[in-house]
Amino acid sequence: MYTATDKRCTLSELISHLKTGDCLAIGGGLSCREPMAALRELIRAGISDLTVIGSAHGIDVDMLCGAGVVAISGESYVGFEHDFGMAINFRRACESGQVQARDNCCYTLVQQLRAAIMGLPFMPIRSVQGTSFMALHSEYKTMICPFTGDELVLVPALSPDVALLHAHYADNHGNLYIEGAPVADMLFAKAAKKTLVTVEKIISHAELVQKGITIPYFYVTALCELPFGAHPTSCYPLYAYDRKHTQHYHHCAKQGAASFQADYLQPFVYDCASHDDYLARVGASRLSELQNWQHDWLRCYE
Amino acid sequence: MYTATDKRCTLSELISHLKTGDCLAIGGGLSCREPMAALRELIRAGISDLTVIGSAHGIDVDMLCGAGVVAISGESYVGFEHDFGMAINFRRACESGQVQARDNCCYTLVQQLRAAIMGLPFMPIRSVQGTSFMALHSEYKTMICPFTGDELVLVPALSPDVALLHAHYADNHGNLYIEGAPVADMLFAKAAKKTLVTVEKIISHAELVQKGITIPYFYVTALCELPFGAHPTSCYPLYAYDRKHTQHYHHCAKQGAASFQADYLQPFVYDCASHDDYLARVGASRLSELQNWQHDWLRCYE
Amino acid sequence: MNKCSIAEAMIYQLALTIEDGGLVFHGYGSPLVQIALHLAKRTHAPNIILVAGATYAVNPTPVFLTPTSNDAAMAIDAECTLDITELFDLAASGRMSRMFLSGLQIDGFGNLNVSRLGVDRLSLKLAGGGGGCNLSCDAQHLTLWTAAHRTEIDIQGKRRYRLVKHCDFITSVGHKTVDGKPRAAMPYQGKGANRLVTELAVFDFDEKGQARLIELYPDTDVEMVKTHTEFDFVVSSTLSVVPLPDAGMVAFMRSFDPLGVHRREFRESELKRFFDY
Amino acid sequence: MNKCSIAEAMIYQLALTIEDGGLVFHGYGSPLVQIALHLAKRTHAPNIILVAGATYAVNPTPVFLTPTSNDAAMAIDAECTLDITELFDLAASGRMSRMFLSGLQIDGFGNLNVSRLGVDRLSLKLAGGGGGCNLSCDAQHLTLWTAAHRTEIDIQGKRRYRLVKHCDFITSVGHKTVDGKPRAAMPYQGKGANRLVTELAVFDFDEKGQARLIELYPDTDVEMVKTHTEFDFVVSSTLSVVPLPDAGMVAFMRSFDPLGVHRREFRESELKRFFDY
Repeated sequence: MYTATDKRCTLSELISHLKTGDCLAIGGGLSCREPMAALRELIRAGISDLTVIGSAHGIDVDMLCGAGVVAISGESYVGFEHDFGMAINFRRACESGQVQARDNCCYTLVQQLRAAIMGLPFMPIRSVQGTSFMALHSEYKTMICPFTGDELVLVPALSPDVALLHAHYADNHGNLYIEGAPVADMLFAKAAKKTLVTVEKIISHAELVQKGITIPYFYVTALCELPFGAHPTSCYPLYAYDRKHTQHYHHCAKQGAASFQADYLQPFVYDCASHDDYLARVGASRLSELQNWQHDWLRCYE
Repeated sequence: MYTATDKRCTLSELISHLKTGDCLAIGGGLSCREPMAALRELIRAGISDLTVIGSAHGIDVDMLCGAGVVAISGESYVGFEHDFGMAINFRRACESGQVQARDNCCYTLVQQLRAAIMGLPFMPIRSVQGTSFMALHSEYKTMICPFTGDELVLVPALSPDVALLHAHYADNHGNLYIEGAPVADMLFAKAAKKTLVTVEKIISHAELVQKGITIPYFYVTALCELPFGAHPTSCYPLYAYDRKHTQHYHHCAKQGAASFQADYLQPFVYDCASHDDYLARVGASRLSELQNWQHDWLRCYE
Repeated sequence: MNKCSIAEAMIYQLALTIEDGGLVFHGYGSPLVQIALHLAKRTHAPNIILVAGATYAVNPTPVFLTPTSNDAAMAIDAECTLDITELFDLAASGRMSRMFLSGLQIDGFGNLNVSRLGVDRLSLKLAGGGGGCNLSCDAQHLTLWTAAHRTEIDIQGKRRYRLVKHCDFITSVGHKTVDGKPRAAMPYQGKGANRLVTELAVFDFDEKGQARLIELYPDTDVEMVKTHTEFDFVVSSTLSVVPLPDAGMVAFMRSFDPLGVHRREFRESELKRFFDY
Repeated sequence: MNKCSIAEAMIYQLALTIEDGGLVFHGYGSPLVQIALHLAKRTHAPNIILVAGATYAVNPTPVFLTPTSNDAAMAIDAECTLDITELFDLAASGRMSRMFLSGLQIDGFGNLNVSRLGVDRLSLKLAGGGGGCNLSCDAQHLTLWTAAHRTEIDIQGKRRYRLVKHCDFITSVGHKTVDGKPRAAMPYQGKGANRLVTELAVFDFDEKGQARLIELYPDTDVEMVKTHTEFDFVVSSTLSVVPLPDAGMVAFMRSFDPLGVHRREFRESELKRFFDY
């Protein structure tokens, strides 16, 4: 329970709460509201050997795999859907053995997080048995239900070391407001040992209450204001998904691991000492276009 | 799943979904947002032999006990706190054996409802063991956790036949908006086989979306517009708790079962063919005072 | 005469598997299914509770079909919204009427693989199954589908089947588990797949839980289906040709997907198939 | 010289059991505890996460103390709000720092009864324990309290004890269950009661889990406490007199409860007890 009056800190201070070897739950999902700036900082900070867990992910997990900082993936999906298809870095890392692919399923993950949230050693679940996930996850156990005689699967509690989220607004105390689909962010914040948050804008508590509070302050360890912190993923209604940037990203990944390092990670991660440097590299005019998605939404995808 | 386009009906149609012998979960809590008009109709309709379940209740459960329509109480609290103390009718009915007191505890109830919501036969829980609730509830079972070796209590799923709620606003489709503390209303709506709702006002879907949707339409079986439907409990910010009426209620109950029948149930329940009759009996000036609580809040309690 | 593409005909078959009144869900990365749900809602199944994958928006009116599912454009004008917990709880409690699942491998009992190829060692890592594993057990009914039933012959002269005898990994379950347990012996809420829709044919599942060919497209035949299917299947005695969408439906599908996202499910060669309606 | 009432002195003892920084909860129907939490938050424990029973408002600024807890007046200006599931989950996961519980019967190990009197047959049905059963296991620490420690002698000349040898029913657990299991043998998250505050005395609990007298009020003594306590207890070697609130605290308590709701916990005769501070 985090009760400091003022949770604000710099991006590097925020990321200093994360350690090599940690189990990391990344907020957002697919092309939406990924804490990308914090992930770039994590890579720059040399943190590695991470276990990542989550449901539907894309560039976030793929970039971490491409940077070589992931040891185990417990995600249920990592890909670019029908936009760009396979997550190339993720796939390469799994196939080479660099990343151990311990795939999970969405509801199994939900129930494991809930067990942690409720202080239970496990949650029962009807599904999963009969699939190959049982062999992949030897930590799952089964029991005969004393009420029905049914065989149930018991999935153990999962408490990530760190939940890393990107929110729209926060107050100094760490109360958060997230707009649109919350994905698993609330579950992560409640289940994790620490919750680290980047936020588009810090506003007064009174203004935040007007919007509504999505996640109460006491789950939040530390907080960093970082406009465009989700770029190139979206943070509607503030800005749309940067499909062109993602296309470039995917193209670099496709050229091979070395090209991805040289042509994407070098310019957009390693060479950017700060988030401002990154935004400058992306360019103000591009950012302005993304903010003005409502003028011609279809154009974002052309 | 209830998908009718227009869920609106009369109060007697609403209550016709409830049957003698049903397990009933009543929304709201203590002096707040109890579906009192629907409970009065239920008594008039001659429905009886109910099992009531819930967490913190007062006049709602007490009135049903006073009317002799409850067979089993699975509540965790029935009383009037420091306002009027004991729930006289409830106590009398339990002590006479008319009502079987199968008290529950708040979180045990939450976990039993959650089991129903998740389609599980039970939920594990750490607490309860070591208390007399284990003997009172022979349906609870225990297990040794295969992960930790701890002994856990397994509490069975609880799916009420009917959840009876009072909400602030709804649209025709049954989407609901509830303001302030939701108590267990959402759990009840999700766990119950049918959800019956009285509502202060039915508004357009567009207006409802502006306020926010607390409970999606497909949980809602039927819907009846009934201004002041929670009276004498509160429905802030629309109206305050009618403490004077509740004082009169409690006074009648204190005089004995016969007095309660003659002096409270007769005039305020049996003699009121409709909710409008009831409101007329309470009086427009009194209702207007309750609407204007913000002028002098303290006065509501003097 | 008007023509619809194989993609549009196939989307229509998916839509036809939806009964009115229940909760129907599409996952992410499923443009055919996304269009099929919205088509069904606007035609024969107006009362479905349509839940969009990724955003969990209920009964939205998407601006246009985006190639990435978690875009606000897909959630516009939602009647209400759920979240990941509520949607999966509804399924787990038996209240999801139908879900749609695809896979890189589909066996004759409806088991699917979308996790990985390679039995002894990982030879191809796929994106993963999302919630399909759980929902294949929990949803009342499943529609299985693939737009890549037709096999190609690889350099070694071997066919790489989509409809296989055995999956390398079971991401989601069909009517019989790989160790031979029938679905009825499992504590699942759902009854499993009752349709498998491909770009060559439509199957149902017989009382033994095995895929049975029930419909062909105007340009396919039983032999062709057999050639491209590794598992054995029975042919229904009432084998027929799929119904085709009408002009209004086709117009809706085209306006709903101005970017043609759904076409990315198909090989270019398939998209040359058109049917008169 | 300023004077505080026994009620105010007792509320202060309750407040003193609160450590700064944790999540602290008061249930419904607990005016003494409600005032104690707000007093603590305004004095030595400004960083507690104060959660109000019934409304689940976090850090509210009540307009005044209402005699019924689920009143919007109690939730005003809440920093944020929880609901019944989130609050109890926080406790169940070991994240509730302290909870306050009372009972019509309290035994020497801190077991409480607030459900019913009568062992063989129900002789008095009480309101019930709310969430006390669960929270007595889950909350990290408990403060037990009663404002009716002093016994009266009934018509048969018998004392009806509040602090009893044996409870008729165990609503919530103490340091040893009735079948003799120590708390440490149970899978609870919480460590149990470390204070029992009454209008006559303050107890802590020794290493055996038994109530031990540690503090008296200026007008009580050990003999008096023994007279009104059915269970046996040890007297601490460092027995002292309770600290008293200061003028600011007393002023706060009075302004917070203009209706004097907290006085309803006490017999009229007790409320004549005042202490100079």
